Amino acid sequence: MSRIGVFVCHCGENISRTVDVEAVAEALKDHPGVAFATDYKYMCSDPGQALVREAIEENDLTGVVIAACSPHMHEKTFRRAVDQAGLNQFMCEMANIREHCSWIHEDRADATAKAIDIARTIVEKVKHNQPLETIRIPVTKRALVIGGGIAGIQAALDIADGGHEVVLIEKEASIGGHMSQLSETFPTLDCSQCILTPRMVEAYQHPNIKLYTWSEVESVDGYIGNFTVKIRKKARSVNEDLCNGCGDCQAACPVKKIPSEFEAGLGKRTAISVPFPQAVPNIPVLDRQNCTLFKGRRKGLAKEVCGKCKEACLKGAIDYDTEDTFVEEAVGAIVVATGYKLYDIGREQPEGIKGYGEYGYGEVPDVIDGLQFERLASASGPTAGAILRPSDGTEPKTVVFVHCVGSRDPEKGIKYCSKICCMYSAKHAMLYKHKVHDGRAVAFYMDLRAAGKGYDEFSRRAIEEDGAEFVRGRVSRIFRDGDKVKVWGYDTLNGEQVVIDADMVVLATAMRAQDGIRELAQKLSVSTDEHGFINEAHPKLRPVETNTAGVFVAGACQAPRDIPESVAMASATGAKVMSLFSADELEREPAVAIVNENTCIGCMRCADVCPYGAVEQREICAVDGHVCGHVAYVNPGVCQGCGTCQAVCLSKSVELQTFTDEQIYSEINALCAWE
Amino acid sequence: MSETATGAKTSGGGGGGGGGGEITPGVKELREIARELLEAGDVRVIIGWEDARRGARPVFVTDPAEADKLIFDARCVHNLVTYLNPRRDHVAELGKIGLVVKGCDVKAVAGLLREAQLGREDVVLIGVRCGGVLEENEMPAAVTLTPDNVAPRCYGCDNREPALVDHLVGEPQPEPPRPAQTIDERIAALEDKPLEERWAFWTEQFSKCVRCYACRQVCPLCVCERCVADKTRPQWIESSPHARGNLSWNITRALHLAGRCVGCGECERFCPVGIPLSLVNRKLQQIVAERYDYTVSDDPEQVAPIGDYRLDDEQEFIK
Amino acid sequence: MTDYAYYPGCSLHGTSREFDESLRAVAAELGIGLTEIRDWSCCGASSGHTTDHLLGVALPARNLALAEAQGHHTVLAPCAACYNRLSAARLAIATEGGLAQSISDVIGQPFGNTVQVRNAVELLRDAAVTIEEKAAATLAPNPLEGVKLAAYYGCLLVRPAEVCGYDDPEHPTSMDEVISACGADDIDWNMKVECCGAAFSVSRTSSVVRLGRAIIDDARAHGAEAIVVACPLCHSNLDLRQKAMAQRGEEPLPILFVTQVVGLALGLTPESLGLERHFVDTEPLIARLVEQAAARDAEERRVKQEAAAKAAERAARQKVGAGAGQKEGDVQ
Amino acid sequence: MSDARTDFEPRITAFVCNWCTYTGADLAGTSRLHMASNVRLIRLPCTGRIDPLFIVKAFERGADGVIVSGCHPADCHYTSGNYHARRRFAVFHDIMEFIGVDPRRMTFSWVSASEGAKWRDVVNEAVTSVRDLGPFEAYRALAPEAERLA
Repeated sequence: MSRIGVFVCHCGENISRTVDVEAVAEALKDHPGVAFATDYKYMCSDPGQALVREAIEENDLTGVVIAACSPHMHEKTFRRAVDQAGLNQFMCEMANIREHCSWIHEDRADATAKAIDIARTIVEKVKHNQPLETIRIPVTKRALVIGGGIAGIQAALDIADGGHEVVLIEKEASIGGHMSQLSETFPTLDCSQCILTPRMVEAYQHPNIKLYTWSEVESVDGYIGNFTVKIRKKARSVNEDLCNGCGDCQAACPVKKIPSEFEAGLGKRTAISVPFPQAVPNIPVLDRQNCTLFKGRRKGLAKEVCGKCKEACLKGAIDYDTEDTFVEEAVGAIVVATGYKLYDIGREQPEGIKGYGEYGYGEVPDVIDGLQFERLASASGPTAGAILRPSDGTEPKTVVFVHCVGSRDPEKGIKYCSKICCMYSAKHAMLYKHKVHDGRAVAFYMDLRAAGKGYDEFSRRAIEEDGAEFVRGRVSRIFRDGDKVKVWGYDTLNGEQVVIDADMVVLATAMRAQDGIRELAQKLSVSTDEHGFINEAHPKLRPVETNTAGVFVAGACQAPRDIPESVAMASATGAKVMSLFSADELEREPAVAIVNENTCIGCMRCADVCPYGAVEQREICAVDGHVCGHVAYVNPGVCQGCGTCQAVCLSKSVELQTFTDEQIYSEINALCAWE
Repeated sequence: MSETATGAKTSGGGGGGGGGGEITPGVKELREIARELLEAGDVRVIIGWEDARRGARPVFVTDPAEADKLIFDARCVHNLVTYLNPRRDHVAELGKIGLVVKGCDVKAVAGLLREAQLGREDVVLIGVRCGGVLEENEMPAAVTLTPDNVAPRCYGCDNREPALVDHLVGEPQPEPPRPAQTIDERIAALEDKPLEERWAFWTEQFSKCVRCYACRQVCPLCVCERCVADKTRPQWIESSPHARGNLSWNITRALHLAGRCVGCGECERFCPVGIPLSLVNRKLQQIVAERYDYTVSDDPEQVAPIGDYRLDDEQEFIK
Repeated sequence: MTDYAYYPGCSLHGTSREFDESLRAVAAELGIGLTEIRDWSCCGASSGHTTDHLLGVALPARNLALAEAQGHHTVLAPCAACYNRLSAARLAIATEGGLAQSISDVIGQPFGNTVQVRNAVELLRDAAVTIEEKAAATLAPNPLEGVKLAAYYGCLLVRPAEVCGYDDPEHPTSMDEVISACGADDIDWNMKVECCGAAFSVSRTSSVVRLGRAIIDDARAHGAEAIVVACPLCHSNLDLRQKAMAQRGEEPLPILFVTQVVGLALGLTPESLGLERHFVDTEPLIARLVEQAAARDAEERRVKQEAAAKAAERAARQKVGAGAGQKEGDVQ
Repeated sequence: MSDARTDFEPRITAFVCNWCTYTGADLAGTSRLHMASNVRLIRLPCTGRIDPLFIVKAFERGADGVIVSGCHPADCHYTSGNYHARRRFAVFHDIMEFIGVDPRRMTFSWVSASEGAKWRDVVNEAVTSVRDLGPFEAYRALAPEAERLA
């Protein structure tokens, strides 16, 4: 026989104004199973909570009902109080007689009657509450960071410095990402390589960081605290343990004319190569698509047609027959930092994007994009930092910079703002003027968006000190005119057309989500927005979390981001991961479904409807040990407690704790006590 | 029909001897296959129909010599798939089963496969091409189907060439005749009546229920070990046979079959008090067909409508 | 056979009769039915809409209403200006509240704004496949094979996007598709959508000449042998004023209507396409093209014959070989 | 609301999801939106948890009407519970109507956490329409003899 205590709150006058709280307490006193009932001015106050604790001890109550405000308001408060009194916290429930009664009714009689019903209903529920323990899930204190750009590196370093192992995977041959391609960075103009390279090395040498380059995520299983990640190590053809990065193979390789991805096509590379001199790790990858030997193999030639790199390698590190291999890593948290790609306006455009044929990109050699200019301006670039135009290698005397190519243009491109272009175009203009003093830099912009510490000062400097001409307006057409590049634009401030005979044009093309991001998101069961950027859990309050617990997001894979933002996000994910790892076990409300194996027939209908894939099929064995059937099993770590499985279970063999059939049945029954 | 009818007559004569008429090639084929399966030991028992004095009835054939007992004609109304129901583990104990099935019955097998209650390898299915069955199986010999004696559910049968079976015997059969009143027509007639009359009709029907649960026991798809109706704590469905509990039971039975019922009509045929359950079952089929464009088939891969959803499902009834 | 309500507009009945003639001829070839709207009236371009918005919408609306009343679903308006006005009117009526009512009051007849409006380029682009097939099927060698043509869209055909919308307003390709369907080579050039200034053809001739020259020079610079247009104004302007536009000593560049180009590909006679009506003589160009085509054709035939001869020889040799094989077989 | 009272006040049981409708009802409270007092809520984690048997039982126990309410499509806290509920209740709604239960006794609605006002309207509409229908005597009449005498 349960002994339940009912505590009716006045909430000052919020409840007692319309509900006769004494009457409620009185009525409940006589309710079967109620051992104690009283009313009090403020139940949530310390004396109020004390009242509950004392009552529990004095009347050794088996359950507690607080008739007060919404459980969303104070359930935790009172459960804590009950817990302190030595009663299991889940034996306490709240009857909402404020939001759902006193505040929405005027007639005192009606309100009081309703309040009594509500209290009774909850009393009936509590009669069937079970003492429960909060669920504890073990946490694997290792993190996976996907993407070795600045965001990924930062996140990995923060977590590793916090004393936890990190698995950092990068799909390219070297970490560094786009930042390693940049010349100098706004607003301070410090050399990108100079600030990044040390970080790359640090990450590489960090005892807590396990680095996989030339690798990709194959599959992800499990849940927060307990992920299993399958990683595909793409065939490198170079033994990473033997290679000492001497570069002899590169020198020996006869295929030297391959456009270098790192140089954005402005430089050349060999078939076996490290993407750039400062690559980390400094271990080459053999590009089988372009390698003579593999071309020969594809043709099915009997003997190998090349092998120079293998001959050249004194360490014998080169192996033409390596294949993709797979490794599994157990981690407790995942940080996604896959970054962005540049909107390639010249080539085929995906659904919904028209492209800019009229800008001549791809046809006019001296029309280049932002990354290409970065390479031109970079001391380690193909021109050793000299600004020379691709077509004839001469120094351009007039350079036009076009903002918002693709961005903020729903008609043809993408509707969002790529955020970094205003700043890097200003930087480009500045860098150009620093290198070509007698040159003319003209930038066409829509709006100058320089919101950021020192950003506006920076763009002003480009204009005022370095004399870059900023024209507010769009460019309608760019085309070749002899050895010039004609740019037709419109100056909306002066209201006149502008025609510029430029030597080179730099298009500030939009930032786009990386290829394959949707597939990755699927593997991680996180969602992406219409543009393929990963959705954060809450745009304001949970910016680096995703809607899948244990998966976090940093940098430009979430939205266009500049370096400081990416780094900040990365450190934020670091902090999130650390706090997740701060406990050995995760605590969760025990609102999870439990299967009755005696009556379950294993139809797995529950598995069909589970939004979290928490239901597994489990074999059951007879006494003699042979498998005699299968039943459903709900993984408490994954179950979030929606109870959909229970509603579809024909034989009623699933019970959702804290909302069991018995509890609900009793609530429904209680309602027939209406007078 | 006449062919099967005559075929049945002879087998009615017993062992295919007397009776005068000849056995249909279909039945001959059926017996051949059954015999081979038993002889080869591919199956331990063949479950089919045999001829009995008062009509066709289920038979378990374990001896190849007795394969000639097997018949098929319009009197073979029973859905033998009920013997595959996991609740009947005593049948499973006989060993691997060879089952004779009509097109409608096969759908129930698909249902069991769909719900992981049966392995395809656990059973050999011998399909019989069927031209419809009688509403009432208790006839000394099969007679030609007429609008008055045909089982209404056979009208518009959509599985006359079952795909799921291992063997398919008999020649293609003519369409079953249109019954005097189709089930859909009866439903339409009922729906033309005002709510009060419908309520009166059904509560009257359900109040007859004696809670023998024959409908449940015979249903090939009522697979639960412990039926919700037998569950206490809480007892959602009052067990004593009074109008209120009966209503809960019948609503629950219906909902549990939504999107699953294959319309074999056995529940109604077995109901000792004659509750027109096929009206409810058919109505359910209409609902899922209209709302979710779903018609139960004999494809085990088919995704059942309940337990599935589309983002743009109709919700005209929701505020 | 698809049927269209045909709205020629003033130009196609007057200064640009060859556009009308060539369009009808080509349509007939392609199995497209054109029924001229009975009692059609001026679309109002450009004076109408520059004077008064309601008038600017009412004038085209009247013609659309007629088409609607005469049971048509789609109106074909070849003149870029007409096309633009008719489309603009549809958009305005569809989007501006209350306009629909006041319009049917003004034009004094009900109007459901149900008829679509299309231009000649749109029409031909969608028929590109048919054009290609038919061009291939014609007996005479296709004179357009490989000739460099510059597709010139001008302003009203593709802009503004919300009015036209069937092609990219800044970098259209529809006419290029038609040209390449004709077997010709649609060159990539820069003045596709630049204004030719036709509106000022009379009032400010000097600027018109300047604008026109830019277009013609660029086309020539990219190797065009003719410019293809789909707008009577563009045509008359570039055609009529070319003497003034062309630099000294330059051969003038023929200006062809897209329908005439298609007509040539389909093997229609220059006369039937009104090609003799232009100020810049098209005769030399066509003569040259036909000549080249004939030469190409002859060459091809020669090559074929040689190939055939070779094949025959080979076959003969094989026969002998096979015969030999036979004998051996017999011996055994 | 005993039978003695001539003017009939319906009893309505509401099954609501914890995240949207229950919170929306809280909002109605905090915004002091007055509404009919005939509705009693039963809080559930999700509409996906709601079994038609709950409704049947509510009628058995003397409810004159029921309300089922949860998150709008795409807003489900558990991503898809409400979609499953939608199908379940579509079938339930249709079959109940088929056996002669007036659909106006069963209100289904989507009420988000921010729709306090909508919740008030749902409640008031449900109460008015059930009031017009009168008490669900037809169902109570099914009760066994003994119970009815008691």
